[in-house]
Amino acid sequence: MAVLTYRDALTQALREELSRDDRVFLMGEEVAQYNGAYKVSKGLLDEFGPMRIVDTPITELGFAGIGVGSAMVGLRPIIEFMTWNFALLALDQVVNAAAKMLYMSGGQFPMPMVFRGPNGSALQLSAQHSQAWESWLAHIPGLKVITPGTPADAKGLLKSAIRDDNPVVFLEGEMLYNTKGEVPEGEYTIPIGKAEVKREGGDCSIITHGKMVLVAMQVADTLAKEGISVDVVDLRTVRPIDIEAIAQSVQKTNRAVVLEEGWEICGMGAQVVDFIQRECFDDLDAPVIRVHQADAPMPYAKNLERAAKADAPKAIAAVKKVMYLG
Amino acid sequence: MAVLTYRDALTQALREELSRDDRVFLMGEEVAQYNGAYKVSKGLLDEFGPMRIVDTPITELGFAGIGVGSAMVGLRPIIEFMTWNFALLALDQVVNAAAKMLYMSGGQFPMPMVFRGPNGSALQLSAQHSQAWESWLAHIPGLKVITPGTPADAKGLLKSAIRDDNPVVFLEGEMLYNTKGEVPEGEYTIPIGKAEVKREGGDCSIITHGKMVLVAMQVADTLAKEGISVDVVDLRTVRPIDIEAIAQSVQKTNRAVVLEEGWEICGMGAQVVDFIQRECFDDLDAPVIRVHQADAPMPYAKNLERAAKADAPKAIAAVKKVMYLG
Amino acid sequence: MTEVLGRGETRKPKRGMSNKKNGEAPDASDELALRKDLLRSMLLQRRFEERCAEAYALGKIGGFCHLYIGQEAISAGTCSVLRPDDYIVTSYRDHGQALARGMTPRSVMAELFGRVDGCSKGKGGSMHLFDKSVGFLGGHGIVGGHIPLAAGVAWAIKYRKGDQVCVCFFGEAAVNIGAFHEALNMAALWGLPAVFVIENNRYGMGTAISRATANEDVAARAAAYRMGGESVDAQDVFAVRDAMGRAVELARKESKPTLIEMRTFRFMGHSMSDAASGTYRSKEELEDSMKRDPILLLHDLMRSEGQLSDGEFAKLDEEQKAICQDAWDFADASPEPPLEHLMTDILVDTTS
Amino acid sequence: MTEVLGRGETRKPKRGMSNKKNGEAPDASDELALRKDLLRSMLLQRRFEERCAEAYALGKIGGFCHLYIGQEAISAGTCSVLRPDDYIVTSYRDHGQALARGMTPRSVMAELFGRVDGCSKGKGGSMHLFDKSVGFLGGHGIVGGHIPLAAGVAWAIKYRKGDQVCVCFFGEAAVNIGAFHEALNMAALWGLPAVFVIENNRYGMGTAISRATANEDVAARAAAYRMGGESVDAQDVFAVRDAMGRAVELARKESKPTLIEMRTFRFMGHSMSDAASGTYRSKEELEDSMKRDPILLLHDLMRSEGQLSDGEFAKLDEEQKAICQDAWDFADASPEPPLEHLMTDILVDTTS
Ligand SMILES: Cc1ncc(C[n+]2csc(CCOP(=O)(O)OP(=O)(O)O)c2C)c(N)n1
Ligand SMILES: Cc1ncc(C[n+]2csc(CCOP(=O)(O)OP(=O)(O)O)c2C)c(N)n1
Ligand SMILES: [Mg+2]
Ligand SMILES: [Mg+2]
Repeated sequence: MAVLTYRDALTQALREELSRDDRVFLMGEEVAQYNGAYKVSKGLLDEFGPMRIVDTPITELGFAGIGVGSAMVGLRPIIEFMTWNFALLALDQVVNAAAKMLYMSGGQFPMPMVFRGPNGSALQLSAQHSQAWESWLAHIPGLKVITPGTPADAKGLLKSAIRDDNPVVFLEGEMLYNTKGEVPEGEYTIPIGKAEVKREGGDCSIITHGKMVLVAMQVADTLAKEGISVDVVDLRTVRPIDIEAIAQSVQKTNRAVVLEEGWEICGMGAQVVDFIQRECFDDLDAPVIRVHQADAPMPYAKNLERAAKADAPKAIAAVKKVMYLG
Repeated sequence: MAVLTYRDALTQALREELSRDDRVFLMGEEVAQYNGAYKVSKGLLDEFGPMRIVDTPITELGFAGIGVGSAMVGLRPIIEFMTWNFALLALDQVVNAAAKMLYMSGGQFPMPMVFRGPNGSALQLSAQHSQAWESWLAHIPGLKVITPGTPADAKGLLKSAIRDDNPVVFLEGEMLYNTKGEVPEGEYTIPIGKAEVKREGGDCSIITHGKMVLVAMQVADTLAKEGISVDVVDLRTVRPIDIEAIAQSVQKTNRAVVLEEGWEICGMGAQVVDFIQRECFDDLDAPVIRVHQADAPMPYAKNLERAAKADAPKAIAAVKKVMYLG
Repeated sequence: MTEVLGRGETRKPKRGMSNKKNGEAPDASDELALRKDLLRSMLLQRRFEERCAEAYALGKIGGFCHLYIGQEAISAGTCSVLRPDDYIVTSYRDHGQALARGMTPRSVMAELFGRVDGCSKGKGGSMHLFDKSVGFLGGHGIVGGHIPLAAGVAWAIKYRKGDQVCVCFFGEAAVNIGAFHEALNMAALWGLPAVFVIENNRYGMGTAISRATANEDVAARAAAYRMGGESVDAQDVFAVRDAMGRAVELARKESKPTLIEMRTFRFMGHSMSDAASGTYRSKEELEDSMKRDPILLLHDLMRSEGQLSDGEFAKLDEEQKAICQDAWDFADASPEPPLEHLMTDILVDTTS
Repeated sequence: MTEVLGRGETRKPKRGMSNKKNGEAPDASDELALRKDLLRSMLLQRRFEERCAEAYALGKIGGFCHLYIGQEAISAGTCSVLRPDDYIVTSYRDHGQALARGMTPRSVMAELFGRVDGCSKGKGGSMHLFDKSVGFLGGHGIVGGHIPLAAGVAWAIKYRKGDQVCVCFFGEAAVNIGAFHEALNMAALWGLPAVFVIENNRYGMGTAISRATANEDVAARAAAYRMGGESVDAQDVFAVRDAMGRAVELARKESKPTLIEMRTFRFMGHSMSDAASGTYRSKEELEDSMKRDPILLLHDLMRSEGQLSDGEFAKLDEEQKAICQDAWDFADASPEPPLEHLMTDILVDTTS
């Protein structure tokens, strides 16, 4: 297996799918001449030309809608949001148009499209540029929502997303783009909706997704040294959620910590807790504990930002607490 | 006490607060000359004139932002969305501007404003006009989110919302406007963030809010006839949530059903379940069961719409299930 | 860029020139057939929606229902210059356009009744009519939200190097919303084969255009995007045909978009719960506007030129009424959707 | 409505007419003082941001940091015609305007360093500078998102029957987004005392205006809202003063908004991670634009008219550098915010 960055894995997926199907095109701000604000589309303009790799004005609502319209007549747009913070302006098109078109039309108009871009916080970008939207998007029937945490998942799931005939929300991590990992050689895809146990363990489950997968792995490493073995379940897709995988892990460990990047109230973690108490009520030896961002807008100051974010120390404390070691 | 409709209770609250403080104004589509799409602002233009009761073009994003700007310099806008479905277009102003201004400015700019309008589904308005957004809005730090279910709560809480120096989201129910209830005479307010036990019971708790409060009361009536006594906890405010009131009820009944209007995944109910399992882990005799809208866009056809909505029969079945009577 | 006509003037149309063969003069029989067909189309829309009002009163139609009565010349004139493979994207006020485009009255009425034989299986209702077979891409409920969709359809046409055209209808109040602005800029910037049709019936719900729009000359907005703009007396079906004919050709041949203001009237209330007059517009204003009923105008013209006897008109009218009765009966007989349909059409399980 | 100048022409400004007393001719000493003050303001901004670049390289400033270097005549000229009780709302490219408006270099630098003595207590950072005491209302990060805010501030002025003015700055790429369109329509419709200033530095990040905007004559968009529009050579601080002086008066006296295109250049990259030239713009283009450095132009003018010796200029420059060094030292010495601050300023606990 080759070792690639998360960014290069995404670029490979885009290149392969653009080559495979000429109905696929990439549209967004700075995706073409600038090679992408985060260089995910590097080289694609030269390779595929200006009708396939399309720079737009700063009009998230407008070009998201253009993607929807083009999908109604059979194209397969990939709409890039420079970051999901700006996608707030486009949610009407994602939620009221893309997610409902098939239903409102009685099955006549599927939406074979992808909305993608970096989600969540990076470093010191402060309140308006540091938001994680997976819980909002997972709330919406008619969408699929993917949150890959590793280069291999990023590539395999993006390819599946592009081939899927439904509107797929694909949430990347700005802080993940430079992370490296092994990626299978050649053609492969990863099924949407299937979680992966990234680490086997018996003492406690950590259910997580996206950017927090790396954190969970650090936690598992650290705790292993203390003789605590953690089962790390990476949901990978948050809509639909792989309830079975969650249940299997918790039935094994009888303890769970749910780790996510975003805010607490009505976050993904709350939904995972709901599934756990429903499916594993009699298996639980302790209440499920959640780890998430502080319930505040993201501050700019380095020290405050660090304090606000979900991280390994907080997750380690949570694991010890559910194990009554705290 | 006088018996008023939910609509008239809201109109009273608006009139009283407009009279009390001339920094308060109401702005939105059709609020003035048309007396409001749902007549909540009936008569207010004549009474307060066109600078206090302001009709806007169809530009949700724009006039929400105008409200934010005017609040920055000390006015107290009440921004009416004709329905919250359209507010999707304005969420950037609600979330990125109103909710974060105080924090981003280091405490310099409070946002004394209210965003209000009907939320959720009515009758056969189909997919784009039948959405309940409380779980999305409750996710956001920097906001308060209120969901009154009765005329008395609607009046007392709207008055509190208008007087609050923070941005308050106030979610009404189109189907509630014509419902009647006793409303205290004269001046009163209801504290934001306090739940109310609308019915005392010992066998099972129903935790709910907004439009579903009436449904929960029907459920309690019906089950009472079968000798089942239900404790109905009306959250009234979903951000902040009155965790104590939830815990007290569940510690008493040891069983809970969470009833909400909206979709399941990452819905308010999931958050309530999280609080319950955290606060009442050892009190629960059965997993908490949730009742909510079907995980689908809202269909137009009468029979499908009925099947999609959370209602009394579904809630009754849930109560019996948590009581192992089902 | 084509000229922008000021508020007063409107271009005099060549009366009913069928532009099927450019330049070449049409013969008289074509001409008569065209006029009859335009009259038929407008009558069908009118009679159909009269029945809708009736069905709504009986509770057979629910939810929001926005009638097109008074505006039929826009849909009839527009559809008369479109090709079968062209596309239409429109708002919630979509019954008339759906019928003019050739959707069957049966499938539309069944949709309004919320029945399984409706064009959208009863799941969409009045605001969400769709028919892939005639390129009718909805029926959308968020003001302005469908304008970017139309630009996207036009983008797809250009992407495929096709020569179809996408026509987008919306009300005059929609010109103030961001989606309109963003979509028109991109359509002009990229040269997309679209025609953006403002149906200016002078009111957005209860708000007169002058209370919502700083510059009432909405066609002049085209200049902000270096796009052609034009204003048309849309009670005259031939004026509509003429302007749309040119705009559609410009889109088809040169892939250039146009913004057209159709000056029209809504003879009914905004929706079924809104009175036609008395609150925000006077009875006089409404009655004045009704003197310019597009059906009346065409009927008078044909009568004055001896092209249509009263008997012929009555016959044509009866035919449309019969079609609407048939649609009603069909819809009434159609079953409610089976409950399983609640959970279908949310996602497809196919991949490419 | 004031005329819209075409792409080529720009109005010849009366060289540095101080318009504090309308009509009445200013005396020479006023005139010289004004010129010196404009030069000082621009120099302060320039030197300050040069230190920002240095601090960013050292990791003392983090996140996104957008420099204003090259555009200083816009902030200096604008602020020279504003009253202390007027308001400014701007984008993330806000350092220069904050200083020109009179925010202390110390509070700004401390904010950039993320320290507790920053104007926003270190919680906002570069993109979110706020100072209530001088009517500086941010510092906003969503393109176009602050334009409705400015209209709202102007609405509040009108609501209170005040005679202040709200000036809103944004880049040329922001004219394509919906919020711009919605806000300008309402500002014109309601006659709000605002001036909307397009800082046209020709690029939105890496996208040249011609690739994003169908009609590059962005001032002409004013016509879509029946609003006055004008284009200004914004490297000439007097041209800025002149145009802003008239627009501010129109807003103050007649409560009418204006849209002004300030033609300028960004001498640096879009943000610290973006190269000034080489990718989307050529070295030549950048160097050409630098010949029109607003500081250079004013300096040359004053020298040529014998108003400023090289010694005087050097002294003025040294003073600004000293102020910036002081700001740096202050920021460096200021402590990080205490951790409790993470959970403060989320909500206030007051009511009216
Ligand atoms: C974004 C949005 N805001 C508000 C509404 C409610 N609404 C539906 S139609 C309408 C008036 C639209 O008027 P116009 O665009 O002139 O079209 P017309 O109804 O006259 O055909 C309004 C305010 C909506 N559907 N979408
Ligand atoms: C809605 C939104 N989309 C995208 C971005 C990312 N972004 C920040 S600045 C910028 C370019 C803006 O260019 P312009 O308006 O010309 O202002 P300038 O930076 O040149 O001063 C972009 C795309 C954003 N902040 N907000
Ligand atoms: Mg209208
Ligand atoms: Mg720019």
